[in-house]
Amino acid sequence: MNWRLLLGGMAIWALHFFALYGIGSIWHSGMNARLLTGLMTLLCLAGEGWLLTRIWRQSGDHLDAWMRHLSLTLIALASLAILWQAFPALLS
Amino acid sequence: MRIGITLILLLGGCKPPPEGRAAMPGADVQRGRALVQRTGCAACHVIPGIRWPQGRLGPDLTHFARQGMIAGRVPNRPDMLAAFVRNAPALVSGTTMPAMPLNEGEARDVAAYLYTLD
Amino acid sequence: MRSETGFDPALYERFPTRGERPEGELEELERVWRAPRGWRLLTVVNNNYIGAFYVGAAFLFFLLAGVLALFMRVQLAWPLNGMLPQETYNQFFTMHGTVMMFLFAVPAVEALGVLLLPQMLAARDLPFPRLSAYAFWAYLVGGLAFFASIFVGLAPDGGWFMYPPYTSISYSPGINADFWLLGIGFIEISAIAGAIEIIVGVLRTRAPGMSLDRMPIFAWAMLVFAAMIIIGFPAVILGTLLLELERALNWPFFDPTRGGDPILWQHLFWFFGHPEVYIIFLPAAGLVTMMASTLARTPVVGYRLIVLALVSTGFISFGVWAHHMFTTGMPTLSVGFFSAASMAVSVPAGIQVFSWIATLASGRPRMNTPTLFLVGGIIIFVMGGLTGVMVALVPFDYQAHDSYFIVAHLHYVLIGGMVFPLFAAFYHWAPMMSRRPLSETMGKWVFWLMFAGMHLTFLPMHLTGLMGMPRRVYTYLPDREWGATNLLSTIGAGILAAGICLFLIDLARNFRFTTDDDAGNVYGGSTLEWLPTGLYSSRSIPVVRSRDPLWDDPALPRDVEQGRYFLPNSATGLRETIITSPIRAEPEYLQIMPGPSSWPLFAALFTAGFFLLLTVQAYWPSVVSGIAAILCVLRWLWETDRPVPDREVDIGAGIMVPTYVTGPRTHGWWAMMLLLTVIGMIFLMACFSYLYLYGIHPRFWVAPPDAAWLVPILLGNGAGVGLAWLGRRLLRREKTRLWTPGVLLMTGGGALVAAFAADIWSWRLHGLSPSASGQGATVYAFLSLQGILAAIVFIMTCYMAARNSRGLINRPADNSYDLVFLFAVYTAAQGVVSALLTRLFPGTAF
Amino acid sequence: MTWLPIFTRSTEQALSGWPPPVLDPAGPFASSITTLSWILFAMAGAVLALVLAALWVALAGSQRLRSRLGGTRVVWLAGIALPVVVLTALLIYGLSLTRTLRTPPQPSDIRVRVTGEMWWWRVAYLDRAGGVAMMDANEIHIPVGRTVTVELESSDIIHSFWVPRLSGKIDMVPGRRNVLRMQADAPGVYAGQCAEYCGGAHALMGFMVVAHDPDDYARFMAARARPAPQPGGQAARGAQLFQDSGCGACHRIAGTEANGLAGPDLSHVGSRRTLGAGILPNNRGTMIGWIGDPQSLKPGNRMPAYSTLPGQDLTAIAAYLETRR
Repeated sequence: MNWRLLLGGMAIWALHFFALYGIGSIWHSGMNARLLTGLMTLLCLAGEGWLLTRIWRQSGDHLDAWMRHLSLTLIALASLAILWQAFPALLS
Repeated sequence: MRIGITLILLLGGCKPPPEGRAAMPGADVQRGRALVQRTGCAACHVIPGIRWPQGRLGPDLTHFARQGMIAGRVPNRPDMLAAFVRNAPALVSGTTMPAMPLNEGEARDVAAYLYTLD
Repeated sequence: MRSETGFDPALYERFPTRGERPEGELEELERVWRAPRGWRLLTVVNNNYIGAFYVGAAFLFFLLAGVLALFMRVQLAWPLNGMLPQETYNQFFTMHGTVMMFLFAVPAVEALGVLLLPQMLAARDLPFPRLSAYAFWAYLVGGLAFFASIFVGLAPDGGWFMYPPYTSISYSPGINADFWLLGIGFIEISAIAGAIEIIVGVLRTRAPGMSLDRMPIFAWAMLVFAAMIIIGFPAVILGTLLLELERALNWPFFDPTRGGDPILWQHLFWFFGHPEVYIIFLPAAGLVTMMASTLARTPVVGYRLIVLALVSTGFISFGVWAHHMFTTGMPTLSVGFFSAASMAVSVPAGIQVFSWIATLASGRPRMNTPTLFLVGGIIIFVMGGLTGVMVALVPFDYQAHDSYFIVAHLHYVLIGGMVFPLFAAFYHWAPMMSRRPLSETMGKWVFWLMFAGMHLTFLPMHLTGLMGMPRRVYTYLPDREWGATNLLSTIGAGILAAGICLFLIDLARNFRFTTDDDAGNVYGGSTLEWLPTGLYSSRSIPVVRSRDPLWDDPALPRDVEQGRYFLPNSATGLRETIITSPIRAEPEYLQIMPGPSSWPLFAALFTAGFFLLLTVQAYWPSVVSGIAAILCVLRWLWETDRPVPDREVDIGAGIMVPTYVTGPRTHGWWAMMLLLTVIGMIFLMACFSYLYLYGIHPRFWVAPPDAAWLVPILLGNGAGVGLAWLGRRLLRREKTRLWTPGVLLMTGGGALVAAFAADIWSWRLHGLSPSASGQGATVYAFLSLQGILAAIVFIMTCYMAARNSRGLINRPADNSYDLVFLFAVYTAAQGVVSALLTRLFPGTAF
Repeated sequence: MTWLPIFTRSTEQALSGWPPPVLDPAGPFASSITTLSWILFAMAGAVLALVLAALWVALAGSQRLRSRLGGTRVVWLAGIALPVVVLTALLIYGLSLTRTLRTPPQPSDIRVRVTGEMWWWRVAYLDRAGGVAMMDANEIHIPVGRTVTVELESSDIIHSFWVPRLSGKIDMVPGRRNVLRMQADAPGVYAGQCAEYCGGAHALMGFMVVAHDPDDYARFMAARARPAPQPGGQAARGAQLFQDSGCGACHRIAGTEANGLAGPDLSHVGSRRTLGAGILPNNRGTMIGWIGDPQSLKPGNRMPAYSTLPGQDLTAIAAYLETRR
């Protein structure tokens, strides 16, 4: 386990958030914004999924197991936040 | 009980009976106060008991009843005061105090109220 | 067991060692770490002293800002009260917010970090003791001078958020606003210095074996806290810089008539300002977690979930800044994003609250003073959090925003999330540095007065807000029915103040500062700060084998005190600590630490002088003071990074580690990378401002200078990096002339300055004036940043050349040289990126 | 004592202060927020009760209850699952309500442009084409039952437009034009206030919205459209004094030479309910006091004092302004 895997889930959330902020600032609303938001959300959720499979396969001693669990919960929380983040565009 | 009576007497002693010059038969202090509010006197005068506004264009009326003169020129008497609040410029030319939209009875009420400011 | 650095974990089995320790070891440790006495105490750098000073100073500012609040409450007690005139009230509420946030809350938790972290991690000191001293003195002197402005009517009156255009020169012509901008800008520098220190301290100076999953929660919290400062504070540093430039030089960053935008300030301010709330809350939450475990005598329930909460808060809190701006008319979609992120950030808070409750439930909590403050704080914080969820919903915020409802909300969050935990911590950790613990009886009185006063003050404010009373009003008219609730709030404030006064009495009666014969482990804590300690921290540095080492190994304090663990002596006869690896905390090398010095103190005084003289527009004295500050810093650095005679030393049980290490493994390298992250964030925020202003007002923009100008800029920056790199290579060659690397580095620094000159020259020739438009202002802001960096690089390269000529450079590699090299590489990169950005985007297309 | 007995709330309400304006909406935009508010208060009450109960059990409960509470399962259920469910529901509700409130202006809306000034409100009634039909200050007249689009601008620094009983607030930002929609369902006077700190006299920057029955509104607007009568007698002298004293440099009065734009438009000042941006009742005394020494009534405002004018002159000017209805 390393730092990149540990913080990866949240880093993808940050990427998603700032991408959506950019999309919202440029297009304000309308079809473009919604399409791009949807696309970005799918991509980022896929990214979380990919990270999940990588971490799932890790093994090691007590510390590795601990970090693995931590990373997985971080991914879960980040995915939830990503989903919520997409609501404003997708529900309109 | 006795102490209470003494206290009441003492308190009564603090407030002397109205002097002759401030006696205004028939005038209604409560109505005067309402008129003071309605016409906005407090926009220019600090008047005790009126929190807002508290203008400072005209003199502070906190101890108005104790004042010897009105606007420094006219003796502070009921008839004079009633006339002054109705039409100050007619009594004191060049005063900043404007004529107020009050009738004679109302002016007496206002004057009576002003004499409660001791 | 795996290894991170190649260190064999089996070596830990050698501890605790057996056999007698040699005579005189402890005496030597005491001699090496002895604090200076008398007036020389001002030169002290040890964390026990600096941490205590720091906590004391922060608490002083808490009291000062609290007194301002009392004045405000009396003024608002009834309608049209005339105690504070309008201008005075406006200055009071500005100072109350500013002092509480910048001079109390952040420094207080940072101070606790300085005081507690080395003990919890069983390090001898924080990795950069002189930097802590500098940060503390800068903060104290700057803070006091800033606060004094209120006595002469020069205090800022623009609110702690300082929104332009009200704070621009047209509407705030006095120097009041400059006091804020320069004073706070300066104190932020101190906060960042502390944050760098804390990150390196937590990641690199933990006791051997204290892997990430065994770290005290407070260390995790401080790690996230410091990282958030590194990311968040640069935004407000840039913001204050831009606003000061607008005020002093008429560069229109925030002036909509010339292509600026007042909302840009709000973005920059709240990008710092909201994470700031979590910056304040997280360390306090870390303390709550540790105290809950200690007071209930049970391990933390949900340790991993709490770490999850801390880390995720660190991220998500950067996605909520604009929920302070719901009413500014942002696009509906953007408003929704920030609302969603505000929801997401409350999940980690819920995790922490229920972990605390579960921890208390799984043990047997005693109802002593710290427990009362802990539980009271949780209740208050939950109430603030719930109103926080309310205002995170945009429609509700349309009503609640900028009303007294928000005043109630934020005080619930900050008092429950930070002030009550802090008081709990005062009672809990006082025995660690006082001969006597604080009084339990008085403590309970303090708690109940503060708890009742707090609710009486702020609970009615929710209603006052719903009644329509806006914030930041110096008075209100009688007809609005706001009188009754306001009177209650004022009475409550008096009760709260009475509680704090009682605490001061308790402090005066029972607190007796000491570093070695303290009252000890009164509450039965499980972590390493409760080991017997002196100024050198613990006698030996234990191997950590669990999360609660003092509970799991009752023999530990005795073994540690008898020197049966790592570093029972001073291996080199100097101050030193073990640098360990970031994840598994395996010993890597021995760091030699600097001792007391007056130069950090002088550097801080002159830095403060520079900013304060600038504020009162004494420009030449200010420049002199600034140069003096730079010279003091160089003088303090001059004594550091010296060659060490023993290449390797025994740090206990025959385990040998090097004493001088270079490259990415060193603590210095880490600190430099963090500093560059800060500067990089400032630059990133400048890029955001540039793009943002283009997005708002493209019609003000003109075409950039000819792209051919990029050639000298790229060449100059490239040459600078190349020469510095060459010098670094030549260090490795034994045969090189002694002075060559220094001269090469200095020439490289010169090349960077030349590249900067070409950049600024091109814009001047092009005729774009910085006061012409938002474009001109931001382009020249980029140039200003680049100019500052290039000047710093040049000074550093001259300093290295001077060191080189005195033979103070280590071969084949030297840490100071590496750090200057890193800085130069960053400067060149930023120069290239800013030159490309301003020329290629939007280019000629608009 | 109530100095501005002009808000349409009954005496009992005024005495108790309940319900507070935010929870006492007078139009659809505000009442949708009120509904949300009650839901949020209920949610907060329930969660707080849950936390308090859990704390009680943790500190003083029986061993059996405490052991059930003291594990990570509680954190997962109460600290994660519960908030996620509640917050998801609230988020969806909040977002859809935001969209309703932020619906762009409709062509059928009545349009008013309000400009924030230090420390008063410039009001311009707009016609269909967006041209200025009538100027006024510190008071907005609207018909009941019609949605009003308020265009918010600022001429100096940031202010915020807030009428708690009619809608939420939106800021007035220099260089931008924000839009807020509001509607009153009952005739009455609704107090408004600047909500964004704007220095100096921010505390005394009020205004009011007056909602009329449709017929009343039509009559009101028609009356305003008629040219004001020629002042006679004392008022005529006041008109002359108004001009001679330079009042027209800052104030505009429609149909006269006074065309200043620095201060509030006085074309209809005689019919306004308040003076000094919602802080004083409008009568002869306050008008004279305001002209004579505005700084003692609203410190820091931009109106210079005319304390050197004698009483007759102040009276005459006040009498003239009273005719401008």
